[in-house]
Amino acid sequence: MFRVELAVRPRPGVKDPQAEAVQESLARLGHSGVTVDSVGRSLSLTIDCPSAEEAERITADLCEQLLVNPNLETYTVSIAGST
Amino acid sequence: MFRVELAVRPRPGVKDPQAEAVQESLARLGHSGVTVDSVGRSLSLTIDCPSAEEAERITADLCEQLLVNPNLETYTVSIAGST
Amino acid sequence: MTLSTENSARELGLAMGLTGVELDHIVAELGREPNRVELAVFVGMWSEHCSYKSTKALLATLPSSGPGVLAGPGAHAGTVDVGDGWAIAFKIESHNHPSAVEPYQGAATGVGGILRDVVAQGARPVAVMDALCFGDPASPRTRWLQDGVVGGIGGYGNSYGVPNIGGLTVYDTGYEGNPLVNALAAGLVRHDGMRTAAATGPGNAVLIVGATTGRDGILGAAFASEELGEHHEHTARRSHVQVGDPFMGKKLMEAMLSFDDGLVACQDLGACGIACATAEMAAAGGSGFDIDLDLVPQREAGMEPFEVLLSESQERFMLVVAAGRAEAALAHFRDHGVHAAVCGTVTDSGQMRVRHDGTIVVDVPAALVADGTPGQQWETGTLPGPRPYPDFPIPDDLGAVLVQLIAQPGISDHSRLYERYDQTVGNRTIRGPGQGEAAVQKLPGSTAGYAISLVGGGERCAVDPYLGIQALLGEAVRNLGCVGARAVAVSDGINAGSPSDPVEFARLAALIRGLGDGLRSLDLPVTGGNCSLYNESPAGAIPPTPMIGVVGTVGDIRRIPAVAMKTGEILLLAGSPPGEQGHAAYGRLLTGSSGPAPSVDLAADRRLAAFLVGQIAARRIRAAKDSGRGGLAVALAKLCIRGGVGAEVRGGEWGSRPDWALFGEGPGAAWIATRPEDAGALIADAAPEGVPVQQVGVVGGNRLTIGGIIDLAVGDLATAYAKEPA
Amino acid sequence: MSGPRAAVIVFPGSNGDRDLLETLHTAGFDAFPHPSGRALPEDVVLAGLPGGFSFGDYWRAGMLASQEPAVRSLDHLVERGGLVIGVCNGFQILVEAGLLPGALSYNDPAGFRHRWVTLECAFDSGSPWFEAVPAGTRLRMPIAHGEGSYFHPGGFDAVAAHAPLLYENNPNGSVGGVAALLDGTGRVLGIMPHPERASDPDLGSADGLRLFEGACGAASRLPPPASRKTAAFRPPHDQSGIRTDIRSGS
Ligand SMILES: Nc1ncnc2c1ncn2[C@@H]1O[C@H](COP(=O)(O)OP(=O)(O)O)[C@@H](O)[C@H]1O
Ligand SMILES: [Mg+2]
Repeated sequence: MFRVELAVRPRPGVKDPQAEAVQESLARLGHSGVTVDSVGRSLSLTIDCPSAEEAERITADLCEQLLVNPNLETYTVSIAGST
Repeated sequence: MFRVELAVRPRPGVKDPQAEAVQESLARLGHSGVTVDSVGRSLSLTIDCPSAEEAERITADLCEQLLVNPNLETYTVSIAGST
Repeated sequence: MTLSTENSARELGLAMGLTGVELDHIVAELGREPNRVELAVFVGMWSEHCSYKSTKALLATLPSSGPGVLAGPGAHAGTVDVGDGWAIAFKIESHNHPSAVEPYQGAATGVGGILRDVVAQGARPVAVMDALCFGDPASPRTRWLQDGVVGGIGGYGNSYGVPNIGGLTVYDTGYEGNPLVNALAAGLVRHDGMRTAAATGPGNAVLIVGATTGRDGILGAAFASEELGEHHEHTARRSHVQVGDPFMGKKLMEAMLSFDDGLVACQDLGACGIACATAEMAAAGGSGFDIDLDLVPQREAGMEPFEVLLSESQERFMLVVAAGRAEAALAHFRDHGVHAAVCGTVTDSGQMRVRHDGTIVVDVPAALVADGTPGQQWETGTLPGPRPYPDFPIPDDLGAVLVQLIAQPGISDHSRLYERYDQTVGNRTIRGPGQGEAAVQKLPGSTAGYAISLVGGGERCAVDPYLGIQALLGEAVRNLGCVGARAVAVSDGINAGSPSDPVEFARLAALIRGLGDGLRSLDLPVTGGNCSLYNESPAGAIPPTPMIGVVGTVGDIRRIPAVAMKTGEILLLAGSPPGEQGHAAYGRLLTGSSGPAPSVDLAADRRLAAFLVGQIAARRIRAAKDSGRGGLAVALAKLCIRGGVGAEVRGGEWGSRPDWALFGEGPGAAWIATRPEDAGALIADAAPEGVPVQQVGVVGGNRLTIGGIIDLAVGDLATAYAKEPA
Repeated sequence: MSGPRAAVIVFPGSNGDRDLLETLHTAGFDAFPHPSGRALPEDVVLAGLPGGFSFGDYWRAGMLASQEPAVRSLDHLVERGGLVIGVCNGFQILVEAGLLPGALSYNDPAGFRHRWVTLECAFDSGSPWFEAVPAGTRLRMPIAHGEGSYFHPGGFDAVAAHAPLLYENNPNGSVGGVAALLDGTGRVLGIMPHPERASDPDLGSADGLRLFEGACGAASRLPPPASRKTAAFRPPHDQSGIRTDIRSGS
């Protein structure tokens, strides 16, 4: 069993309307020193497989098939060791 | 300038229908060994302030005031050093 | 291929998709070789998507004027009178290729784009409808696509605050590699509130308002005019897809509709972005534009001139504002939370002149860019003729056939899909998805209203495009009749394969000819539309697929039939059960082949619709449903399911082939439920109008029985209807 | 226009403001739109927070809007005895602003859902919003939301006494089927379904209008805003949060 943390965020340059709206609102609230760079998503998974490499491969598959839109998003994976 | 990464996820015990929905799609694709534990959100900020402590304080304020709903969510912050 | 290579303009132009004829034409008109930025502008603007070079001549044959038409083809959105000084601006747009690659954003930006057309016309959006075609409903890929597409349509429209009031969903293996996503948007505008794209008045200011401009979908228009390759190629092209921002779109819509001080002209920025708007607005007004790209608010640093010009960043408009009113205009838009900048001036040069970094990078005649393509001729092939169904005996259990038909994806319940759309925001929706044959909304402060029927699909058109599109027109007119609406005007979306294939071009031509002839026999104008070509995948072209949106007027929304029929009402059959074996879902189900050409009788549909409108105005109709996919039996089963009530129809009407009578898809037929006391008068009125109407049964109980032929519990029908595709 | 003054707070991204205004007019209010960036004027007796996607509903529905000056001035309106209604996104904003307890989270099952639903009035709350809606009344109106699952860490028991409307068929996983919530004064109402869209029989139902008519009746009996000091309505519940006055509906 491996715990996988997946962080997905907008690809640099791709429009990030969420970040723009949060920025606009923070500015209205007077938080002038804070810049919102991006808003992303995160997923925590548990994968039942024999090795960390296998977990990584499965995660990469999942990302390609379903979880990540490679054109709009980039992602990073961290595998949190077996349990 | 400090880069702040904020990760927000559902509080353990609170329902996470988004995770269930992802779980369902994964099952449909035939990924049986994968459990979706939670679906969360993340925010990358740049804070213009003199010290990491200050950045941490500002972030904690934002989280408490605004970004995190303590009824539903927990959060972790990492401050990625000045640039 | 990039714009910075050292190839000659000609090589570059050819590589980017211009033809030799087009390049020669450009050089001849300019009297010189175009530079690289100009070349990019021509590549985008002379793509099929922007120029309609393959269909222009065909579309010109369509009837486009009529008594209610206030603005026809050529306007941002066709606009028709619906009474009380109000007009409906409406149009269909396709976003097939972007949605195939990135379903959520592709569909979302498709909806955003068609809404901007309506806003550019000066109308407040009041409705969206969508027409979707997918492959195998049970395949994971279809589910992924549908989930994304429906999510995107809802995600944009729900947030923007425009209700989705109906649509259609078709499943057919012909769309496996190339799904179709078409959307219709409608808006309300006062007759005197319409806006134009015609830029006039040298010295007037050119403004760009809305979102900032980024490197979004550069040459997406050219992309929409290409065939889709293998799936992995989609990935390589994903950068063409835009990101929609309904929040910005909504703010921008409010800002646009509340602005008129000094407004001369406006246009939404869609395909080919600034290049398209400048060329078309100048050409429409017979003027010229001087644009300075450095003044355009940009999201990213270091954008090349062609990138700024051709960017398809969403949520933007271009305006021409009277000189001297520009400052006030900027303040107005900024107050609404959207970006705004003056980026140029109107001139009398007729030229589209673009400056970047102090130098002129484009200097070409606006009219040449906007509509100067030499046009494109394609070879026309011969269409394969339809074939009759192979003979088959009448199935023993027609009830079982009905259950099978009603569970077919495409005929079965779509509520899981349309539940993801807000249907009631705006307080106008009288009949939304699942509530009637056509969508109905009411006019502000009035009991009058309008209805829209959106129909489409390629199955019948694949058999016979000319008759197939007419069968769709007939269906739309019948649908409107069932809600008491008189058809006024049509907007169409044509989806077809690559015109370079002679057979596909013949299909396209037959569709448009069929549309024109059908419209003429119905006395209806087309006020706009959309053509999406090159819908091909490695498996071949899609079936030729028109989407037809028809707007009608409703005199009194309080008289339209109820959503469902009720116990004690009398069942009447208007029209005759189809005798011949025209193309039908039934035949397909039983034989697996696509069968003969669909049966068409537009005159009968027109008579039926007029009769229904009159009887509804006379308050004699409690429920009505025309015969559509699956024929009369499916129509009646759906009426029963909707009302949770049974019906008892006598036998004897159904001839020697009751299967074809009940499941055939002939024109001119509908079920009517009426109160016993109204039945006589209704039937008496029918004959003089040339509509055969007979009393055939009663509403009540919890079973659907048709003579000795069908006897089913409504609950079992409902279960089959609601089943999810496995 | 006469009638009690009512402000509909328009946030960037609101889209139900026109529907709410129209319904308030129909119910007898002198209603007008008010931008969220400014505190409410002193002369209003009612504030309506409309449905929509304020600030795009980005990050978390209602969160960004809850910080707006008009929302921050609601406390003052309530202290003056005024009425507040938050519909859908407006309810989310009231919860985010702390004017109502608990939280509204992702629908369960997940996803945006539009549907006509039936609500049942669980008890006589004494709230002005419910003057025309006695216990046992069933109301039909649409829902249209993706984040409408009501959650309270204390479970249904903690809020039952403040939850006058329950879904007949829970469409979104709300605890105990809670569809609407009153604050301790009974004057602040958050409601996830759309009563302002059920304001005309032509639209399918006029049930929602009854809430607004009740409020208009109560608001008309209020003393003029300037002279008002204390709450004008009896608090419907004791402050323990224990449900004291439930009658079963029929
Ligand atoms: N299938 C069609 N039927 C009728 N008119 C069409 C059709 N396709 C395109 N048109 C008309 O051709 C013109 C150009 O279409 P399009 O480029 O989609 O418009 P816009 O530039 O306003 O988005 C429009 O006026 C449109 O109404
Ligand atoms: Mg029909």
